[in-house]
Order: sequence, then structure tokens, then C-alpha cells
Amino acid sequence: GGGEGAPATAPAVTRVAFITNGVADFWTVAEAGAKAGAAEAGVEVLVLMPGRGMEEQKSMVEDCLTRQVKGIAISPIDPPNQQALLAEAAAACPLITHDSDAPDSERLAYVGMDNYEAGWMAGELAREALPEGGSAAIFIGRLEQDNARRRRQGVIDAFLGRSPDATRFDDPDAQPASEDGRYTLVGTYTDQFDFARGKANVEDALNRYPDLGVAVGLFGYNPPLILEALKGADALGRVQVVGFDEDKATLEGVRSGTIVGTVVQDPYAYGRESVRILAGLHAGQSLATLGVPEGGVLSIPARKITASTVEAFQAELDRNLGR
Amino acid sequence: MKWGKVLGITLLLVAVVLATAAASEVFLSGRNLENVVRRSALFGILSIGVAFVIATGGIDLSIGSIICLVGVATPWLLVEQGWSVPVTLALVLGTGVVLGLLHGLLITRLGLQPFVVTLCGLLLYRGAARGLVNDRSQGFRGEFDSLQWWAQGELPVLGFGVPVPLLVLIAVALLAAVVLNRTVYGRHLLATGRNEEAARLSGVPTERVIVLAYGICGALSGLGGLLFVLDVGSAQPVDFGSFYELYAIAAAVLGGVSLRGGEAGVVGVLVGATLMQVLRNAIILVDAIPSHIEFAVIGLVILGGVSADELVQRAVARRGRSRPAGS
Amino acid sequence: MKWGKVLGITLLLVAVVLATAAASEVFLSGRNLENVVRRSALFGILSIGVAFVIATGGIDLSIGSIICLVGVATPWLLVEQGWSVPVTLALVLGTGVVLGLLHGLLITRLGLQPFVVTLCGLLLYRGAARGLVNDRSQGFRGEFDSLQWWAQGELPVLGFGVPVPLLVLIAVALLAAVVLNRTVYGRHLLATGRNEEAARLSGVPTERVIVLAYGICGALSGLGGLLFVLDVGSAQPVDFGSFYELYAIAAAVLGGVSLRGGEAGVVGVLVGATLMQVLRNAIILVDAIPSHIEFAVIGLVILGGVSADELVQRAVARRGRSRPAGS
Amino acid sequence: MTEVGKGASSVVLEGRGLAKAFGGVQALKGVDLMARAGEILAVVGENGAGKSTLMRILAGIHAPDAGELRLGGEPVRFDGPREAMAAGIGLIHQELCLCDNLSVEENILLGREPRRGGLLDRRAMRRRALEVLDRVGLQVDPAQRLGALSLGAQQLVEVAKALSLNARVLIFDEPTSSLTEREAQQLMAVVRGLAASGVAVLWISHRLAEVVSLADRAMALRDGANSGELRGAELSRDGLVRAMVGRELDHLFVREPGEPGELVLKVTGLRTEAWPGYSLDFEVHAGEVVGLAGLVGAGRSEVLETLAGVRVPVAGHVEGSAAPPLGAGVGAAVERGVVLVPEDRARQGLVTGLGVGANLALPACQASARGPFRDAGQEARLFSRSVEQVGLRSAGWQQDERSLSGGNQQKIVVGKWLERSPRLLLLDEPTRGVDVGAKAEFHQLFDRLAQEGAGILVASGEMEELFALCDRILVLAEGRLTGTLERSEFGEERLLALATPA
Ligand SMILES: Nc1ncnc2c1ncn2[C@@H]1O[C@H](COP(=O)(O)OP(=O)(O)OP(=O)(O)O)[C@@H](O)[C@H]1O
Ligand SMILES: Nc1ncnc2c1ncn2[C@@H]1O[C@H](COP(=O)(O)OP(=O)(O)OP(=O)(O)O)[C@@H](O)[C@H]1O
Ligand SMILES: [Mg+2]
Ligand SMILES: [Mg+2]
Repeated sequence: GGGEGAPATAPAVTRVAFITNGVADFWTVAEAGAKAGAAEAGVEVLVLMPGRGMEEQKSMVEDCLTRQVKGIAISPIDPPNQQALLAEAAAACPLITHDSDAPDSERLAYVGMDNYEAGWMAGELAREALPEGGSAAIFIGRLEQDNARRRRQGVIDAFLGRSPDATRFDDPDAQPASEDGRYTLVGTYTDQFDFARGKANVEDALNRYPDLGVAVGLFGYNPPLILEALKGADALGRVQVVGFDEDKATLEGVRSGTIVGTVVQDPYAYGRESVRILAGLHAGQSLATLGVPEGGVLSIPARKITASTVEAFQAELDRNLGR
Repeated sequence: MKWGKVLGITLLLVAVVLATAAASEVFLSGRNLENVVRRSALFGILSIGVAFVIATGGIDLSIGSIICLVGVATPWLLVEQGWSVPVTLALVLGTGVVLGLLHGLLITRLGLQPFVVTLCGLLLYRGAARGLVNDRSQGFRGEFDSLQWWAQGELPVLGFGVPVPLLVLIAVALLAAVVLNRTVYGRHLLATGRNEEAARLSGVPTERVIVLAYGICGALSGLGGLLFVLDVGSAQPVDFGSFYELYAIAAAVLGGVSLRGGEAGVVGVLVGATLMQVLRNAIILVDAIPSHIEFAVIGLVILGGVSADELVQRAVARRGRSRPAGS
Repeated sequence: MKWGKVLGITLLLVAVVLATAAASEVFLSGRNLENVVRRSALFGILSIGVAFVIATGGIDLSIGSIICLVGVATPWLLVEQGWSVPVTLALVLGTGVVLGLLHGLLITRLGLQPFVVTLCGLLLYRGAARGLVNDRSQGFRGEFDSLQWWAQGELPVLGFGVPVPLLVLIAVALLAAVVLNRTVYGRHLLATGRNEEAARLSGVPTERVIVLAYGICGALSGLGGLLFVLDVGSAQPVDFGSFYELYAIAAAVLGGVSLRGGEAGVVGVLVGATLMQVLRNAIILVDAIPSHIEFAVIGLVILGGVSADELVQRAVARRGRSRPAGS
Repeated sequence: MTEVGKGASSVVLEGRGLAKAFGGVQALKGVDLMARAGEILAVVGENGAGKSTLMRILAGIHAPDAGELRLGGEPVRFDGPREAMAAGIGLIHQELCLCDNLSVEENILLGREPRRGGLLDRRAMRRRALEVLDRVGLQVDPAQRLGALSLGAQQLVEVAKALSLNARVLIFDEPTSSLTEREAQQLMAVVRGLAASGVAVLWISHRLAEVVSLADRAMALRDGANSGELRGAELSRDGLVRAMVGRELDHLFVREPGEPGELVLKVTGLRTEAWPGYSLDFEVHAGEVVGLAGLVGAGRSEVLETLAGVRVPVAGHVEGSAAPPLGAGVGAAVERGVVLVPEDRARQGLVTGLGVGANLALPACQASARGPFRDAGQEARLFSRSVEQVGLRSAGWQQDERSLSGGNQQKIVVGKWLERSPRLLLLDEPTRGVDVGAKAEFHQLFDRLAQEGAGILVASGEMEELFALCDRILVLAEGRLTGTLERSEFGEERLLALATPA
């Protein structure tokens, strides 16, 4: 079940579901947002995090339908191949997506941002960190998910100074360079969420490319691992770091200057807005009155956090998490 | 097959079902039962397969990776490579059988240990699957509904809509039961599992028996992998089917199949597989249980189950017969 | 301990090292070697632990989950709960020992099977870790550098900077070697692993011997988990340490420890653990190998290693005496 | 152990009303026993009479359900073998009880390793090992892996292990069952020496001649109860049999050889894996019983197992009506009617836990199958068949064969082949550990099979048995065929002379 909550489906309360695409700190922040949104809207939210990929996400959706939830917000792991599942859900109750969209589905709205754009911001940070040009390495958990691929592509395109094109895809093993040859991507390293492996990737990349300019960590836990590796290789400061998301160690790094900047999404808002919309739809309000623009995309833009803005962001974060 | 064990595990299942039904009124709803049945059916197929291997005194850790390989290859061949359905099915199912037989041959001819051989399989096939599709997840893109019917569809049986996988499972289970109890092979299998040398000296072709057992397990793993991907719609090579071998083995053990070899029974295995799925379902339906301790709950239930069983067995039969070591 | 096996695996390691060095000039750079050594040391500690359990003819699948529990609990206690370092260390390391002993007791007193008991451990402890911290990853936040020194630091030895984990490993390895070869417990361990009944009838306290072996494995798993999290700096309960037991077991098997029990040696195990890490390192350093087939490569090497070894053994000793089955 | 020396009549170990039940089986029903220092007490009884159980109680392995033990007059209760050993009671087990992965010396001192400063004292270990090995007259390197030794050699190590206890009471449970006369004589000499030095010896054996020549006194068990004590003149074969069986037993069966029939098997140039240096040539005809004699490790099992398809020969050619395709596996041999009754009943003969009926039907179920399906009624049928044919005594075809006595277990191992109507039987120690009554039954059975036209090749360590059964005896020494004895030439000296390696 969703952890805390009233005994099973007391008919009085309206219950909506918030389903993630995995288990991560990012999602525990979103969970906090969802719960806050539920409290405000006077509904109950069931937050489910599939630990074992699609098979579990599918059974979670099924079980939510079983429980006749009054709305589902989901971050589909593999949208093009989950059409049937999404259709089934959409038929049973209002369905919206968050974090990663499924435009071709029956979903009424999408709460989130464009990962390509977010990646682009990280790419810009990386490029700014190397005014003289240089090499970058990308460290990421996985490349299967569409949002991960778009995020990585955004980084590459911005870093290499290309024109934006979200449909591009550089092969994982490719080493593209900018026209003027000043900026190069030396590699993309995946770790499948094995932290030890994630750190080892950084260490090996450093040995492989001793003059590495900037290390970009694209999943929330990557930047801290990069810092650990740099510390071990006493390359802190020599190699620039660009982060993603708001891990405590990442923000600490931004504050202390070991990280030039991090791009934060707003998972808290994902959770909160998703629940607000679902509750509203159930109450019969229209998307427009709920503030969702045409096309149903409620954009929660990502933000660059640098030394100048980190304190304010930290404060906001603590407020949201009630710390 | 100790019927005592089967009885025990069945009682456990009943208890869990009643408890869940009490805690969540939707549990017994038709749609939910249908879901649970379908999932149990998929895992049940795997468990029956591994039961054959365990009966030889062996183990198969490669099941999850075979599932991954088949689950990834099927949509890849159909969608990306545009192969025809029959050819694809023949290939992926064939792959399962061949890999299983290969394990058996390495174990019997080279005298390698099952744990080692299938551990390598676990690593190899997942790596192969990832390499095959370059870590990209593969799916049916909503096409091939007629094929997915095999995993998602229903057939009306006496008014009820019975999930197709259940029918597949029933077929597999009946076949397995007959093989184990009525055929020469079944007898040879149990004899080999209990005392390979004595069986060999009695003229039992023990090597062939063992190879075949692994072949069966591979075949059912392949079938399982196919049904899983048809059910889910797509597969990510990195984690598709990972740890499923442990679920399958656990179900078999819960169902009274001894890892010491020489014992196997279908009913208990099915009950065991169902129990695990009911637990997972209950954890989501019942608010009181935070879903992230699912593993802990399942672990506790298995441990409790086997311990209780052992204690009961002793209480019942207080015979001093000291178990021969190592056997 | 078959020295033939050790020799074989060592040659394999040398071959891989030479090949990698040829394919990548940075491989032999001091910094890289240091990294490889540190990782090998961490996994080596686990492998030595599991070697004791395997020597009894048992298996321990719970290692990865104990690592997870310890790895998550340590930063959680230090940072979130603000416990003092000594108390925390005492607790987490103690946990490893206690869990190990618990496995041993369940196996000897209840007569449950090692595979089952530790499989439950695998599920239980990960579930517990996830429940403990509510799936939030735990880290040191850059504090506790002095503590992390144990995993990240170096000590100057004859001019070289030797990674501290290597020194820890050396200490552990020496201790293990003495226990195995020079102490009475070592004799009793090997005797129990090969023929438990004979050992018991000779007055060997087999139950205590087995329990202790699992205790040792649990202790080293705990130590490993601590060092891993100190090295990495943070841990996410869902994945931290998952599958590490398989790496540890594979290393031990590669190193010539027989899963049939009654055999164990430290040197081979260390070589095995090193080989696995060199492979992973090589896969990253050498362009030719796409990194996502890493599993496949490791699987192939293990399989090739044990098969080759087996074939050589046969070629060498063409003694007819067919090993009694099951022993 | 200072008091051991005194008066050869002092009672060291005494048991009163000892009882033990295993589940339903009442193995012992109040047995009395008295062992005197310096005396060799033989314990005899049919299979399942309770001898081993009694000894296991004395050695602290089983706790008695009732009755008391007195050691040197003091009542004692042993909690585990360790305490019994500490009290100076040693047991040499019926089945080998050693670890083949350890060295000889480590096996000898297992559980009682000498220590110095917490560590193993290897030097002391070596010293004590050499000393006891010398006493049993086994010349092997104490550092050698036990697994490298032959069965017989391992048996002697087991004895040496017991000696190293410096025990006041030494129990031998069928120590000679896997030895041949030569090694048995050697062992008995050792035992006499022990007794002379004041040790109380308990000796279990089914070889009555051996008992007569060795024991000072004998106690008989029947169905778990005392059934007589014999000393001096009463200590004769007949006396023992009467006490064991409770009735006269027709005298040791001696076979009347008939006319040999067609050629069943002709072996030429056979070279086995163990002894590839020598090649063997011999024949077996229908209706013939040919013996294989030799010392332990001479290669008898090797030959039989090779012919049965268990082992692959280095070289060799066979012909005859039942010539098995060499190295083609057991199945192929069985097809030609060649079957093996293996040496090690527990490990090679029975599929433990499968049940009596299933064991009996195992070789036949393939042949009698309808398509892939087993003949359901076969197991019950074969069971009742064996009950009449080989006099199997068992509760029913579903019974767990583990609860049967050694003799009845052996009857399953032999009986399971009859359904395949074998042309050539290869018998390896077919009556090892089988009591006199059952042994006679087996001999009659083999005779009948021969008369029905089967050829029989039998390896046995017991010359008495070979002389009683065989038409001819092939003698092996270290894998070499050193000679063939015709019936007229049968005699212990002759045989031993040939069997002893030059
Ligand atoms: N561990 C046991 N569990 C159950 N029954 C047993 C056990 N040990 C012995 N028995 C039974 O107790 C009886 C006596 O067995 P025991 O081995 O003492 O006979 P024995 O005189 O040694 O026979 P043999 O001459 O064949 O060795 C037999 O019926 C046997 O089946
Ligand atoms: N001294 C020895 N050292 C090592 N191996 C031996 C020795 N003696 C015999 N063997 C092994 O024993 C086998 C031959 O003994 P085998 O058992 O065939 O002889 P046997 O005449 O049947 O004596 P046993 O009474 O032991 O059965 C061969 O496999 C050989 O390797
Ligand atoms: Mg006995
Ligand atoms: Mg022999």
C-alpha cells in the first residue's frame, strides 16, 4: 500500500494514485508534494514506486484500477509500448502523466518538463565551465528510458553548440565533437544504479582521459559519486562538475564551488500539481479552470542552480519537505 | 513429494488469502483475482521448470536471464527486424530449449557444477540481450495484439472469463504431473536425483536424464519469458526478469521440492507460486503494509513457512534417524 | 585447495592483464592500478568470507543484502541519527556477525538448507534496509572524511601509496589463511564440509563449526558493506550491493574453492576476485568492448576458466576411480 | 590408562538392560553386555539383530532408551561420541567413517588434534600417526590424501585412528568385511596384541571362522535381545549359528558344479584403467561360477566394473553370447544380459529413499514401459516375485529400504536384476556384511541361476566363499592375472601364494 493512510478503501474518501517509474530520492520528494497536494485538495493519494521495472509498474496500475482509484498520475517507463495499459487506465478513470509524457495516449494532461530542455541547460553550464573548450564525460544510470536519452541529448547538443533538435540521438559509444573541434564528448557511462559501479566509471574515465574538462552527472546520485571519485583522484577543481537534481551532497558541492551548477526539476511540484489536477477533474472541473493550457502540457520548467541561487533554493526545498 | 508439506503451504496460502480479503474488500473482486491468477500462472510455469532441475539435485540460476533474452528478442525480431510470427516464436522458444540442454551437457559431460554453469548463464544471457539491442528497451508498439492475447486474453469457461495464461499453465502442469508420476523418465529423474551412481549402475542413463531436465527448465523459462513480454508489452534488457529465478526456486522450495534432489511435485509448486503473487498483491491492496518492505514480507513468509514445516515434521515423526551428511 | 586450479586462474589473470595493458596504455598507470587494487580488495574481503561457508558445503546468498543493510545503516546512524562513530561501527559490524550466526543456527539446529535460509536473508535484509530509511539514499555529506579514509585513504609503504583497503584485505587474508591451514578449526571445517557424519562421529563439534563459518561470512560481509559505503560515500537501499554475493561466489569458485565443500584456499580466492575487477576495468578502458556486454564477458571468462581447468585436470590425472556421486 | 594392565579378568565396561527403538523399530530390547580387560569378546547375530546399535550406544552415538552403562564399575552417561572417546572407548565403524579430502594423519587424529599455542602441532601429529600406522602395519606417507588409498588401506587407517585413542575398550564393527584374508589376518594379529596389552576388545563379524579363531568369548544377539554366550569349547561354528539363528542351519552350502555350457564371455587383452600395465584373458561359460581372488586393491572391482560398462577399459576385446560392448555404458551391457552387483551396497547398490519396489523395478521399468509410460503394477509384482525368489523380508513394496537389515538390502540389489534374466552376473563381494543364514541363501540362489544357464563371475575376499561356490578361481595380484585354480587345486596356501605380489 501507499504506506500511511486509512484502512483499505473506506468508500467516503476519494483516492487517487501517483505512480513513479522507479525508486529514488527524486521520487520521495515528489511523494511529499503529492501528499501535500492531497491534503490541500481533501483527497487521499496512493504513492507507488515500482522497484522492478515495467512488469511491476503494470501490476501496480492494475491493482490501482482494482481499487477503483478516482484518478491516476503515472510516469510511464516505456510509453510507446504501454499504450494498452495506459488506454485501459484512461478508460477506467482520469489519467495524467508526469515526469515523462505519453503524447499518443488518452492522457488528459502532462505535468513536468521537457528533459531535452533540462539537459540543454546542463549542457550550457558545462560549456560555460570550459570557456577555452575541452572534453566532457556523461555519467548516467541508464539509457533505456526516453527521458534519460532526451536529457543526455540536450547536454550533448548544447555542449557542442549544435542547434536544438530533440529528435537527434548520438550512439552511446559515439564521441561527437563540435564543428570547430573545441568541444568533444569522450563518452557516456551507465551504471545501472550500482553506486560502486557509478564511482568506478568516473575513476576509469579520469584515467582514460587525464585532461577531462567537465564531468556531467545526469541522475540524481551521479554528482555525489563524481565528487567522491574526484576527491580520491584529488582532481577536485581541476575537473569541473555539472550536476542534476538536488541531492544534499550536490547542493553542498554547489555551495562550496566544487560543482559549477546543477539543474533541478521540481519533483515536489510534479506530485502536488498532479494530485491537484486529478482531484479537480474528479470534482468535475475542466482542465482550463485547473490552469492546464491547450494540449494539456502543464510545464514545470527546470532551473539552473548555481552558487548565487543555491541558498534560496535550499530554503525552498526545506520548506517543501517540512524540514 | 511430501504431501505434508503441500498441506502446510496450502493452509498458509488460505490464511494469507483470508487475511487479505478481510483487510481489503476489493481483493476478492473478479478483476483482481483475474490479475493475481494471471501473474501466478506466469511464475508457476517457471517454478515447474526449475522443479525438474531441482529434482536432479541441481539448480538453475539462469532462468531470469533466459527470460530477459527471450523477452527482448521477441519484440526486437518482430518489430525491428520484421520477422514473421511463427519463425520468431520458433526461434525464441528453441533458444530456451537449446540453452537448457547446453547447461545439462556442461554439467554432465564436463562435470561442472550446476550453480557455476547457470551462474555463468545468468551473466552471459543478460549481457547478450543487452548487447543484442544496445540496451534499448524493445516493445510491440501496440501491434501484435492477437499475439499478446496469449498473455492478456481470456477464454469463457462455464461463464467465467479465464485468463489464457492460466490455461497454458494448466496444460504445462498436467503434462509435468504425468511425466513425473507416470513415465519412466519421471522415475529415472527421481532415482538420479537421490543417488546418481546407484541409478547409473542400475542402467539408468543418468546423463541423458539430467540433460533433459535442464532442457525442460530452459524450455519453460523461454515460454515464461515469451508470456511475460507479451503480457507487459515491452522489455528492458537491464532488468527484465532479473531475480525471477529466485522467485521460481523459492516457490518450488515452498511447495515442498527438496533442494537435496529426488523429490518433485507439481501441486505444491503451484501453491507456492500463487502464495508469492498473493503476497505481492496484498502488499499493494492493504494500506497498512508499506510497499517497499515487500521483499521483507516475502522473505519472512518463506522462512516462516519452511521453519514451521520442519518443526511440524519433527514433532510428527520423532524418529532418531540421523540424516546422512551431505546427502 | 588444488594448487593446479590456483595456477590456472593465475595464468588467466596474467593473460588478461597483459592483453589489457597492450590495448590501453593507461591501464598500468599508477592511479588506475590503485583503483583496481582498491576494488579488488573490497570484493576480495567478501570472497574470503563466502569461501568459509562454501567450505562447509553451504552457500550464502545474503551477502549483498547484508552489505546493503550495513551500507545504508552506517550513514543513516551517523548523519541522520547523529550517533557516535564507535557505537555505530560496533553496531553495524555486530549486525553482520549476528545475522551470519543466525543463518548458521537455522541451518544446523532446524536443519534448513543454506540456499533457502540465505535466500530469505537476501529478501529480508534488503526489505529491512528499505524500510529503515524509507527508500531514501543515505550519504555522509562530505563529513566523516577521517572515517572514509579507511576506504579511500592511502598509506606510504616503501615509497608507494598503498590503498588502505588493501592493507585491510591483507590482514583479513593472512588471518583466514592461518585459520584454514594452521588451526584445529580449519581441520574441522574441511572435515565437516567433506563428510559431516564422519566428522561428527570423530568428535568434531560440526554444528558449532558450521555456525562459526556463517558467522565469519556475515562478519566479513558487514566489514565489506562498511568499506563499500565509505568508499562510495552514499547508498541507495534499492540497489546497493545487489548481486555482490554472486560476484563473491564466482570469485571463490574461480579461485578453486569447490561448491562440494571440504576445500578452501585464500590465494586462489584473491586471484579470482582480482580477475573479475580487472575485467570490469578493462571493459571500460578498452574501446573495442562495448561496456554493456560486461556481464557477458565476465560470464564467458568464468565459464571458460572452470571448463578449461576441468579439462586440464582430466588430461593430467587419467585415474579411473569415478567420484562417488553427490560427494 | 595405568589400570589397564591389571588383572585380565577385571570388568571394564558393562551394560545392563540396554534398549533402543527407532520410530517403530525396537532395535534393542534390554541387552546385557560385559567386556573384560584383555579379553576379545565377539558379538554375533543376524542382520538387524542390533549389533551396531548396541555398539553405537557404547560409543556414545545413540543414547539408550533404557538401561545403564557402567565403566570401571561407575555408572556413566555419554553425551556424544566425544565423551565416550575421552572415557577411552573407541569404535571402528561398519561403514568407513573418514574424510578423503584430509591427509592420513589428519584423519587419524580428527577431533583430537594436538595443539601448541592454539595452533595445530603438526610435528606431534606426524609422530603419533606414524606410531599407530606402524602398529597396524600400513606403510603409507601420513601426509598423503586419504582418498588416494584403496578401500582396504582406508580400513586400516580407520583402525589406526581407533588405536590412537589409547582406548581401554576398542569396538570393531565388521572391520574385515572389506578386507581379504591376508589383511584380515594382519588386523587380527594387531588385535591380539592389543588384548594382550590389557585392552578390552569387542569384535563384530559375520565370518564365523574368524570369530572362532580370534575370540575368547562370544555373545549372540537375536532380534535385539541376548541369545546366548559361548566360551571355550562351545565357541564353534555350529554353536555360534545355533545361538544366532536359534536353530540348526544346514551346513555351509557347497555347490555341485554341472557341465559348462556355451561360451558366455571370452575376454582377451583386457587392460583396466587402474592397472593398464597388465592384460587379462579368461572365459566364462554358461552354468559356470568363476571366482576372482586377490588382495585388496588387486583390481577385482576394476575388472567387474569394466565388464559391466561402468568404466572404460584402456584396451581389450570380448566375444561370446553375452559379450558386452566395452566402454559403452551400463545400459548397453544390461541389454546384452550382463549385470553387476556392486561392491558398495549403500552407495552403488541402492537408490536410498526410493522405496523397495521402485529399487527392484529400476532396471526393468524401461524395458516393460508402454511408450513413455511406466507399468504401474510392476513394482508390486516384482516385490512379491523377489519375496519368493530371493527370500526378501520386508513390510511391503512401498517400504523405505533404509529400514531393512544389510542382508535384505543386498537381496534387493541382487533381486532387481532377475527381471532382466541376466546371462552373465558380475558379483562384487555379494555377501559382504551378510549374516550366515542369508549368505547360505545367496549361495543357493547363485547356484540356481548358474544351473538355469547363467554365467557368474564373482569377486570375494572370503576364500571360504569362493571355494564353496566356484568351478574355477582367477587370482589377481596388483592387476596381473597370476594364475587360475581348478576345483581340485583349491587351497588357502596356494591361493595366497598367487595373490601375494612378487
Ligand atoms: N538410524 C536408524 N533408524 C532407524 N532404524 C534403524 C537405525 N539403525 C538401525 N535401525 C534398525 O535397527 C535394527 C538393528 O540394526 P543394526 O544395524 O543394529 O543391526 P546389525 O546387527 O548391525 O545388522 P548388520 O549385521 O546388518 O549390521 C534394524 O532393524 C535396523 O533396521
Ligand atoms: N595402494 C593403492 N593406492 C592407490 N589406489 C589404489 C591402491 N590400491 C588400489 N587402488 C585403487 O583401487 C582400485 C583397484 O582396486 P579394486 O577396488 O578394483 O580392487 P579390489 O580387488 O576390488 O579390492 P577392494 O577390496 O578394494 O575392492 C583402482 O581404482 C586403484 O586406483
Ligand atoms: Mg551392523
Ligand atoms: Mg573390490
